[in-house]
Parts: sequence; structure tokens; C-alpha cells
Amino acid sequence: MKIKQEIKDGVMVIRLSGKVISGPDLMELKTVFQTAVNNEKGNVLLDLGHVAWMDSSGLGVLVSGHTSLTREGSRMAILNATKKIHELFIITKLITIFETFTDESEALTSLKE
Amino acid sequence: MKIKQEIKDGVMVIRLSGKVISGPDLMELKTVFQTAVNNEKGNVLLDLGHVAWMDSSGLGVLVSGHTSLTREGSRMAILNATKKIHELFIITKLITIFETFTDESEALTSLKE
Amino acid sequence: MLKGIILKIPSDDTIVETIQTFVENIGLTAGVAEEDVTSLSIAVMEVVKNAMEHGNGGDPKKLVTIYIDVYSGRLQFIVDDCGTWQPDSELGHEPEEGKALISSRGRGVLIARNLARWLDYGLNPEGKTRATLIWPLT
Amino acid sequence: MLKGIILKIPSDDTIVETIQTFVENIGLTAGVAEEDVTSLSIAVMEVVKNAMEHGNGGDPKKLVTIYIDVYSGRLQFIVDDCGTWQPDSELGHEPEEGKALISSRGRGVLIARNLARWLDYGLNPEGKTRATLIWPLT
Ligand SMILES: Nc1ncnc2c1ncn2[C@@H]1O[C@H](COP(=O)(O)OP(=O)(O)O)[C@@H](O)[C@H]1O
Ligand SMILES: Nc1ncnc2c1ncn2[C@@H]1O[C@H](COP(=O)(O)OP(=O)(O)O)[C@@H](O)[C@H]1O
Repeated sequence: MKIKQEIKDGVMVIRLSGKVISGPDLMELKTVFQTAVNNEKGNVLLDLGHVAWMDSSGLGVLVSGHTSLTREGSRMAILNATKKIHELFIITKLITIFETFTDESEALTSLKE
Repeated sequence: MKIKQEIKDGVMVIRLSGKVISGPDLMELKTVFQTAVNNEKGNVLLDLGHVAWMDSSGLGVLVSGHTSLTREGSRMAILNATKKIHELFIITKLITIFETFTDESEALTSLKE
Repeated sequence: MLKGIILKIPSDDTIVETIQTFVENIGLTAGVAEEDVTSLSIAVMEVVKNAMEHGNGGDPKKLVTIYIDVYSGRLQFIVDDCGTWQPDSELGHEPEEGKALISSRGRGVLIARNLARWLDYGLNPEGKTRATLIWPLT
Repeated sequence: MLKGIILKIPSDDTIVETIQTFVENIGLTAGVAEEDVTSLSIAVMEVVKNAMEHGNGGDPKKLVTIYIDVYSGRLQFIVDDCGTWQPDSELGHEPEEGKALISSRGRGVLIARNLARWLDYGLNPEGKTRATLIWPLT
């Protein structure tokens, strides 16, 4: 897994690529979310466009991140989930709690406020 | 393993790269040697510059190729064996039957006759 | 055809990636399509990680045994651990709403079952937890 | 530390590459340097292929068992097959001159022993052929 971060229109954009599965990389992702939470002022857009695979541990980190951000009054949205990842969200019903976008500028407009 | 062939100064140059180890690829290399033998007229220069690994099956194919070519009155020489491969030749004493070169034009001069 | 492969591994996190790659390669050898082998390996590893964590309590001295067999039309993984857990009913199909939904845990079996289509839990002849996962081959 | 891994595989050529990758990944996990893991896997696979071919006569119903353990300072592979072969003396160190030298066979044990530095053949408690290969960890 690779993690890239940038601030765009005041939104923290986190771009993941590769496999979001159990392993040392996941700890890093946790830290990134933690930093976003401590950051306090930002909504988060999570770009999964280049993520091919995710397992239950990867999903767990996303859910924790989402929960922590929501608790701080921030929002987290997901951009460009592939077909496989989208199916995973449906299977696990997470689709009901995750906001998803397929267009980056639309997502940024919604999150920047 | 990848196999590339070209005729250079009348010498058949066979360039291998990757792993020369047991598997379906080795059959292909056998066929290449067989073709060189049937070809009748050519000496062979085997470029191992990009071969990182070889096992006993890979060595076996080289030895068979060498034997068949010698029987037909042709020569086979080896170019640019890496340190690991060179050690393998020493361990197996094949160094005593293989002609080796580290300079391509020198090898071609010797083989084109 | 591949038959009779048995792999025993300690309940040790550091080996999980190696086993996942192994399962992918077994899948490729058995004829699973390239774009499906990671789904296969994720399904199997969800089950294996549960065996290590819940079945064996993460004790590296306790082994997980994986039996791999190719039958006509299917690739079968049997995963045994040292526990005696046996779910009363098919678990994992229906994640609860509300609190459970936002838990960071509890999706492994669900994911494995959905990816593999067939996942069953029971006890092996020694009375220990056995998961059977079947992947169809076409 | 990795201890107690046991892998049983049928004597089937199609699985050789998968096992080689598996051995490389075990090596990496155990701390073998990246540039050395292929040497390790070639050494182990020379022994495993001999077990399949010579020990088990290539019969896919006969299994090869690989025991893998990490001890302090060394990674150990024990490879058992179903044969009863036991070399009288250390073989493979001295390839003969002349005819034997230009044979296309007969270099597996030699290569394995030279790469691994330590390779011994003997019989296991059941009287079957057992190869023990040790790779030093630094
Ligand atoms: N092999 C096992 N042995 C004992 N309990 C298990 C086993 N596999 C699954 N379970 C039980 O099923 C529950 C659900 O597993 P899972 O869906 O993978 O979620 P998680 O592992 O995140 O809790 C586990 O919390 C555990 O109680
Ligand atoms: N596990 C084994 N069981 C029986 N015989 C073996 C075994 N391993 C090696 N041998 C014997 O040792 C010889 C040398 O093996 P090796 O150096 O790998 O060359 P090759 O396999 O090409 O013959 C084999 O030909 C075989 O007679």
C-alpha cells in the first residue's frame, strides 16, 4: 500500500494505492487518520481509485477513521472505489455509512464548505 | 526467463535474462539450442549478462546445448556471466568446458572465424 | 491435479503475507483466473487469521493446519485450529445495523463467505474447529 | 520466531514454482538478505525436486514433507520423502572428470550443498530419506 496526502481546497485528500490489507502498512494508515482527526479543521476525501484489494482489517481502519472524524464533527467521503471495493462495501453494509463520489471536483465542492 | 536471438557477424547470439530454472521456459531454451544445432553453420554466443539465477536444470540445458553443438563441429561460448553464475560454473567444474568472455566484440571476433 | 497439500503454520502474524502469496500461487496453478486469485487469497486469509487469533489465541506454539485439494470443478481449503468453537448458525451473513455496523471488527467471516460463496464451520474428527472453504473452478 | 511450519506436497512438477516462492518469502521473513533468498530457494528446491523425482519416483500420490524452523542464527529445512535412499558418503562434492562432467544431470545436490554450505542426508525415524539443509542467519 502507498499513501499520498495533499490539501486541496482546504480538504485533506488521502490517496491510497495497492493492497489495503493486514500488515505493517495498516498502522501507517491509522496514524494518517489520527493526524487528520487531531488536525481538527478538515474534512477528508479518501481516494481509493488505485486500491485493488482490501480485507477486513483494511475496512476496520477505514471504519475507525470514519468514526473518529465524525465524532470530531468532520466528514469523510470516498472517491472512486473500484467495482471490487464497492461490492465489499455492499456486502458489509458499509455503503450505508460511507459517502461515496466518482467525481473529484464534485467531492471537493461538497467537502470544502 | 526471456530469450532473444540475433545473428551478429555470422554468430548466433542468444541473450537470456531472468531466471534460468526448471519450468516450462527451459523447454523453449532447449528448442533454441536444437535450432542452432540444425542450423549447422553457426557458432553460438550465449549472453548471460542479465541472468541472475540458474539451477541444475538450467545448467543441464546449457551442457546439452554445448555437447550437441560440439558434436556438430560448432563452438559455444558464454558472455558476461555474473559473479553468482560464474561461481556456479566453478562449483560444478563446468568452467573447465565452457569458454567464457566478458567482452562482446572480442567474443564475436573469436567465434566468427 | 494438486491433491494432498498440507500446510501447518504457527499462529504468528509475521507469516500471514507469505501464506497469502502461497494461496495466490496455488490458485493460479489450480486454474483460478489471474484477476480472481487475490479475492481467493483474501477469503482464505480471513479464515486463517481467525483461526490464529480466535481459535489459537495468537499463541505461536499452536498451529493452524491448512489442507488444500483440487477436485474437478473446485479448489478446497480446510482450515483447522486448536479451538472448539462452532457457530450455532450461519454467521456473518447479516451484519447488524447500528452499533455493530460501525465496529472496526467482525467482517472477516462475512467477507470470506461472500468472496468464496461457500464457507462452512464445523468440528473435525478430533473435535476442533474446522472451516471448509470452496472456490469454484470453471 | 517462525517455528513448526510443516508443508506436505504431492510429487508434482506443477507445484515447484509455488514452493520456491514460498521458500523465498519464508527466507525474507526469517531475515535472509534480499539478494540471498533466491540462492536459498534454489538450494532448497534442488533437494525438494530430488525428493519428488528420486525419492518418490514422481508419483503425485506420494508426498514430500518439508519441516521449516528458525533457530537462533539459522534457518533449517528438513525434507522427507518416501524412499529409503541414504548416500554412503558425502556426495556431490567432487564431480568426476570426463564423461560425468558433460552429463546434463547430476549437479543438484552439489549446487544445494554449495549454496547452503550445510546439507546432510540420512534416514528419519521411520527409516525414510531425510535431507537436512541449514542456512546461516546473521
Ligand atoms: N476459528 C475461530 N475460532 C473461534 N472463534 C472464531 C473463529 N473464527 C471466527 N470466530 C468468531 O467469529 C467472530 C467473527 O469473526 P470475524 O467476522 O472474522 O470478525 P473479527 O475476527 O474481526 O472479530 C469472531 O469475533 C470470533 O468470535
Ligand atoms: N531424495 C533422494 N532419493 C533418492 N535418491 C536421491 C535423492 N536425492 C538424490 N538422489 C540420488 O543422487 C543423485 C544425484 O542427484 P542430483 O545431484 O540432484 O542430480 P540429478 O537429480 O540430476 O540426478 C540422483 O541421481 C539420485 O540417484
